[in-house]
Amino acid sequence: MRAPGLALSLLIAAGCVLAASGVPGLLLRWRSLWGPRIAASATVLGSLLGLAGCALVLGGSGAAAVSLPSAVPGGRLVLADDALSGFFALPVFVVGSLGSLYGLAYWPPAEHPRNGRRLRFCYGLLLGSITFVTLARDGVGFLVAWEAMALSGYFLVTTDARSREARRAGWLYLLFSHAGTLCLVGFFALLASSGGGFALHALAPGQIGRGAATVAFLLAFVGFGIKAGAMPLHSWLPAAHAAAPSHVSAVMSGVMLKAGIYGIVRAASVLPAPPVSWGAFVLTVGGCSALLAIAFALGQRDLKRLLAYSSIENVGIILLGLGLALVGRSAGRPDWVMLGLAGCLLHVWNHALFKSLLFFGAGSVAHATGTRDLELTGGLARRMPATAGLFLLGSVAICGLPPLNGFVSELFVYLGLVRTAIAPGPAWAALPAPVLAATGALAVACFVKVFGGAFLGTARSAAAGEAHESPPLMLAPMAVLAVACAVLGAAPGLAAPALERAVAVWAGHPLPGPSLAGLAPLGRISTGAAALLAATALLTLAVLPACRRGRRRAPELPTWGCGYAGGSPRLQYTASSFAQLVTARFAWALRPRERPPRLDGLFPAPARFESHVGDSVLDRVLLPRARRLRKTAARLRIYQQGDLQQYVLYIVAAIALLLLFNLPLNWLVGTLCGP
Amino acid sequence: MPPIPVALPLLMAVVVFYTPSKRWRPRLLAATAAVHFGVTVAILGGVTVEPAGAWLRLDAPGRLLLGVISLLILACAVYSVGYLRYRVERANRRFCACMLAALATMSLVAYAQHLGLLWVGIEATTLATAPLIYFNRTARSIEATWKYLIISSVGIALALLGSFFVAYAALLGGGEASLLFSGLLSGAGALSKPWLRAGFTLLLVGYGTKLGLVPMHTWKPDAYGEAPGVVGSLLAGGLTSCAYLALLRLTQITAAAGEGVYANRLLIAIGLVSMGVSGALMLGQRDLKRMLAYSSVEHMGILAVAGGLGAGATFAALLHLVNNAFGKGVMFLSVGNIHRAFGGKTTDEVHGALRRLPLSGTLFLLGLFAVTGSPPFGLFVSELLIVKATFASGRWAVAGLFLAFLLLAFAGMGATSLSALQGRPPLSARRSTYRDSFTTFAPALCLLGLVLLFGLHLPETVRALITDAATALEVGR
Amino acid sequence: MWSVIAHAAVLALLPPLLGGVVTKTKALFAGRRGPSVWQPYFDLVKLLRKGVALSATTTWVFVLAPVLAVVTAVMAGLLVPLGSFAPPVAFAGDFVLFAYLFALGRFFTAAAALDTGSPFEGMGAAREVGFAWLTEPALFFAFLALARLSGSLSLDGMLRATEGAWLQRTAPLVLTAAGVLIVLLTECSRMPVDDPTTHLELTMIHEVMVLDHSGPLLGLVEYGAAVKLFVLEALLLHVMAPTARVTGWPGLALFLLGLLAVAIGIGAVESTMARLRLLHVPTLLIAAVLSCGFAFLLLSR
Amino acid sequence: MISLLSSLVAALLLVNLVALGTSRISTVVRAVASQGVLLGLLAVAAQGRLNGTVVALALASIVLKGWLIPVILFRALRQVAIKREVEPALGLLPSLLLGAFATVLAVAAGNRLPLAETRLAPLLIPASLATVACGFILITARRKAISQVLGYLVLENGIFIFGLLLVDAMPFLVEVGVLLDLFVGIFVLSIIIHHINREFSSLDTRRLSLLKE
Repeated sequence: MRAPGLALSLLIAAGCVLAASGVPGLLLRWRSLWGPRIAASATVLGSLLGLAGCALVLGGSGAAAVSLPSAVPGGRLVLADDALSGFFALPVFVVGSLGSLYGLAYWPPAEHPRNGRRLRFCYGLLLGSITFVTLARDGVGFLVAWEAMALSGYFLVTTDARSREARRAGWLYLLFSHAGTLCLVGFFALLASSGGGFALHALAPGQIGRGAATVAFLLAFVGFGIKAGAMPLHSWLPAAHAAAPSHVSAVMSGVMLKAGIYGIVRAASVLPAPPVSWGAFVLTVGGCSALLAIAFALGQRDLKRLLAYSSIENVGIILLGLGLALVGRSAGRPDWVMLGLAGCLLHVWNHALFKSLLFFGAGSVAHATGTRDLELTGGLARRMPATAGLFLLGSVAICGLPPLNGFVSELFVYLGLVRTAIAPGPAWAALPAPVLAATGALAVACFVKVFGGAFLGTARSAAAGEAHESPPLMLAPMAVLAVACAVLGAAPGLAAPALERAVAVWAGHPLPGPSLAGLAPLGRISTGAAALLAATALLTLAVLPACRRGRRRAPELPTWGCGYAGGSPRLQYTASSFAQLVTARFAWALRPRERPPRLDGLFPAPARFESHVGDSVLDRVLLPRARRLRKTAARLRIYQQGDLQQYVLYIVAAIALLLLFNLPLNWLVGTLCGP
Repeated sequence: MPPIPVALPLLMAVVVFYTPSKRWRPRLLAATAAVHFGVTVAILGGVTVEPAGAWLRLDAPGRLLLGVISLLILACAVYSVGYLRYRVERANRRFCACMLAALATMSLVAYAQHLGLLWVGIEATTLATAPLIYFNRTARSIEATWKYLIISSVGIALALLGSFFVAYAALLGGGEASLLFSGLLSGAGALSKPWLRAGFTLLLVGYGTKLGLVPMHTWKPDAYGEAPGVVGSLLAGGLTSCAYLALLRLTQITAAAGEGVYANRLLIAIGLVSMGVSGALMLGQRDLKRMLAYSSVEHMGILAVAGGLGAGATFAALLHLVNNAFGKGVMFLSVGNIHRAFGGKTTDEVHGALRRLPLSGTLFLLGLFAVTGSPPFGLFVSELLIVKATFASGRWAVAGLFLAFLLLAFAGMGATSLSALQGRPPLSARRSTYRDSFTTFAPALCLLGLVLLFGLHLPETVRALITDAATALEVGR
Repeated sequence: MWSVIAHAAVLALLPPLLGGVVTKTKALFAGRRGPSVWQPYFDLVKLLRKGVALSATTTWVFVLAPVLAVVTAVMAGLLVPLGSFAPPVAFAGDFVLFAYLFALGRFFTAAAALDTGSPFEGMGAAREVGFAWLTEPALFFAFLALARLSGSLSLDGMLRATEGAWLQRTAPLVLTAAGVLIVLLTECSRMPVDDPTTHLELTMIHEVMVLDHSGPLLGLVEYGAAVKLFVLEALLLHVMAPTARVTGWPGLALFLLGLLAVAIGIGAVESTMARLRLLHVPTLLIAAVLSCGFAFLLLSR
Repeated sequence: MISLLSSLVAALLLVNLVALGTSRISTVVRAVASQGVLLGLLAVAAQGRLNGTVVALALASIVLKGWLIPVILFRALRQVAIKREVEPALGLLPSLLLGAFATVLAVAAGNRLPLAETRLAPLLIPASLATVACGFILITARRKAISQVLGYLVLENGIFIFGLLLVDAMPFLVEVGVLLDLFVGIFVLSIIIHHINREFSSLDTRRLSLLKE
């Protein structure tokens, strides 16, 4: 059978083409239009190859593997494909190619002379390295691809190297990313020290001790969770996404974060016999991420920071699915595993689709108005209707509302959680369900705020007033993504076979018990979506004539201001005040910095009220710790003030310490370092 | 009759010293280094047979060390040609002669099979490199040289005392008190334990001074900071490797005498302390060269830990030795160029190096990722193997601290380097005359290429070289 | 077959009546005669005949919102059983669809409010979405409790399981019913959360969101609200008073009577209670969440 | 024989204390020089017989330490034109006491250590340790750069004493190498001292603290 080899070679070729897509542009002059064109066409070509490969893999052609000698003695660089890899590789190709097309119009060489070529080179490198992350099956190769991804991401975040904000965001990203890589080094080293080589294959139950397995799992969860942006580890994410160009943010949020998810999923499948505590841990982290992140999102003014926080929320939902699957695996319940992991995986796809759609939309807004501040936009729906419509669809999808794709994956997770509730025995595993519900409601609030603040009402600034619709080259990718969201939402049955294969790979064997279609009402979802659309269409057609007539009769009718005639755009309910009712409830977590106005006397002078929601973990926990560490480190310097006699005394002291006290020291170090 | 790799550079050092032409001396230096490298390749390739003297013999570890030094110094020599062209105002007679002398003495260390001879060689490297640090003839460089000489001499003196202790331990053991490694190894069982322990401790402190282990590291930032970049790479890549090999040999003997646990604990403890302190001192460090010096201290700590992990980690340790030598070479050579271009080496003067020097700046950036152990560079592989060995030997706390200190070092180096690389270069820097030329750029590029290659795929010859050395050093452990 | 038709007919025709009954009850409590219980039907007919006045700032979102309000409410209505009759549509997880359909309607209603660019409507929208994030978890805790009770994954099964469970599982069901009642009052913007009859825009929630809707659009909004009330009442009735014991058409009749009773009860609540301060509403909702959650914990022992 | 040995050792230790106790640098140089000569004699006495190596070693030591190095140091002294160590880091008397204490400690320790034979070791090992300690005290207690060179010399002498125990083990070549290294080291150091004096117009190491964290 040739098919498996074919799929793998297609995927490898795709990775190489993507990684090299930016290289020709480096050789051309920055002004030439051919650099971007070549890069984009190469990206599209590579993506088509990759899509073909994914189609084969997800279509069920058996897995294949190739290997080269690696730098580690006895180790080999192994590349292999299975349904799980294919599943996570697919978004790379979809979002990547669309993003490069979008970038043609969004980042033209004429406007960005200095960094365009570097941007395109790193963009291609990012896509290629993520492809290889999904294919690598040994520690060294995986980490190489991983770091290539991380570093190209760093250079993409600092594309605008002149802005201090971008540099700061980039450094934060780099530091977090390196911490994650070190955790992964520990993870793979631990696996290798107990499992033999660095090969990344499922370990036998007896192969690794319980304690070692737990440490390995935690290392992997932290290392990958930093990249995925799970809640306490997320601090790098908002700044980075805000600083990067929008199509890059789309890829980072839609695809790069998913590499972290892939890592956690893969690690969970490699480690044998997970205790139930792992699942509980993942469920807890997922629930906290989802709920708190969406609350943070509500507090944001910057459109892209808001979308970044909503990415953290979606990662939380994905983790809920994974945690459920882990619980199911340790409880021996195939239906939980199926529903949980299917929800997790499908939400990975869905989030890739609608989040990149939303980031493209945010890019268009920034492109048209020159600002990302929701307090300065408004009324864009009439100036850029196509963008508004697509953005609205994305918002509905990301809120998990029917009939779009977000609903399907969340439904899977809900079903799994409720199944734990109806199973005999303690039902603690079902507790995330209400949390997920609250998250969904908050997501509605959040995206009503976003859509309303950006596109509805009247323009709050002159720039928003003169906004222009984006060129077709920016609209077309958004349209494609929107269609994909609709299709996945209306016909989830299409994804079912791929999901089942991926789940089988994760579990190590095809799951017993009913199939996904047997567990979740896929058909009913389709019919429901059809009914919803049909009814809406009919009713709309029914009222449309009356509305037409009304418009014709009074084209310039103002909004009814409840008797107050002198309406001004500044009178509108702003995005922040829209969210205030909720953010006030979450003040304990958001810690908004507020400067209340001073109002005194009968006729107080004009006053201003300021409120800003930063990242609590970064501002309240990490930065103070970092400052204290620096202060403590600086205290060491006083011991090195250039006095030679003192230096010689250090040597004497060292001898004295090591020689005279060598027995107690020996004992001390012995207790510290082991035999 | 001393072997060619020792004799040739020594001879040429004298020749160069008496060469009148200022333009020819660097060329002679480069030529000699090239010939030395050729000879080394021939020896490693087994083309020429070595005289198997008792005291001067090239065993497997020596072969590895000789190869590393020869290649590194070749790069430094080629670089010096371009570098000295920019420093015409300086007399380069001593510089060139001492470079060759250093090459000779380091080769001697690679050949030495006798504890005393080893000591002589290492002390000689100290003396040969001191004038190099003094190249700039400024007050600061004098001070650096002075501290380097005094501290290293004191440390080295202690190493001599330690060697005597070991010899006395052998004497006490009843065997004839030979200081040949082979003899010590074979008669290790009979060595008197207390004297051996004391001797090992003194040798650890003594050679640790050359390595720059905390708290004997104090000379390092001063010397590396004031010496020209090329000298820094010579010290951080070559000298430390010699001292580390000496330390490994003694650890092997101590372990063979049944004191392995003691030696390992000492090495791990002092290694971790070095990593932690150097990482802390790198935080907020504003001087690029001093930062590199502390990074060197950190890597010496890594090597010490690896040496203390016992058998199994020796391969990783030697691989790390090789990678560190070349990686530090890249860093110091490129920072030398940056120093030339900006007329300064602190983050107050250096901004936007990537824009002022696209080539050297990029090299420095990649070198930064290389020495901080990021994939796909060689140091990543060796550190991965070291962590694996740490876990395998059940030292979980050590592994945790190890990784934490690596992160600390990255935080320090990254903040400093990036603030120097990014941003807008100051006006003075844009006016300065320095431009990247082939001779000042190519050597660093080649070294970086090697580090990258060793990370992706270790060539069979190199692997054999390291494996043989490792097996030879693990006899009796 | 007949059951489906009956279900559809009841769902389509009955809802306005409940609103009328509530108004009538309040009038009687106030000692007035009040409008006839059929008044809502007359209003709907009148509104549908009127023309539409559209503000110049509004877009198509403004038109879409009332439509979706009706569609989502009706579709949700197709998922709840009426009396002994099984709902036309029932499948595993339909309760999620039930909740999310209302969320969809809420999304567009709030968006339409922002679409007008009026300060008051934005305020109302903010309150609507700002309270919903507490009603949703309450509702889902209720669903969890019912699912735990019934072992079923569809609304139909869940709501029928209360049958007979009242005897041994009284406490959880009382708690659940209380929670669902609060959810109903909030979702349908009734006292003590919201006063549908007030004329002070600053204090309204739902009514202020639709200030700008007129004619058929307003009619759709009103009808959608009525259907929503009907559906949630049906849910509540199932939880607190299982009527499925009486099977067949009598059961349906009995159930409808029960609905009227609930409507009267709501009227009574509205006329006896004062509206809470907006700041205290979340406390009430948290109480709902806690009671449903506690019910679930009691059951999951 | 033993009496000769012990008297030599006693002289050595006395010289240590002299070096510690005086502030006049030229005196210290003379002390170190005499120590070199004593070492040469000690080498012969320790062996108790006259074979080629021992004589050569003794001669080398006497010539180098007793003559060449002092000459170099005196030249350096003349160049930098300083006479005495004013205000040392640790006063003369304290450092003297410290040296004496170190000597006593070394002797005490010497009796505890396991020793190969009872003829030389009980004398030489304490002497060597004491001298090393005095060297360290000299380096760390004095402020003038040249005093540190002298301290380093004393340190070396101490180690040399220990080396006398292992003349058979230590091949002559190595011994000569050690001495050569020492000589070159002192040579380079004296040059640096000259430069320090030129740059800093003083030999006070307190001035040498431009380089610090």
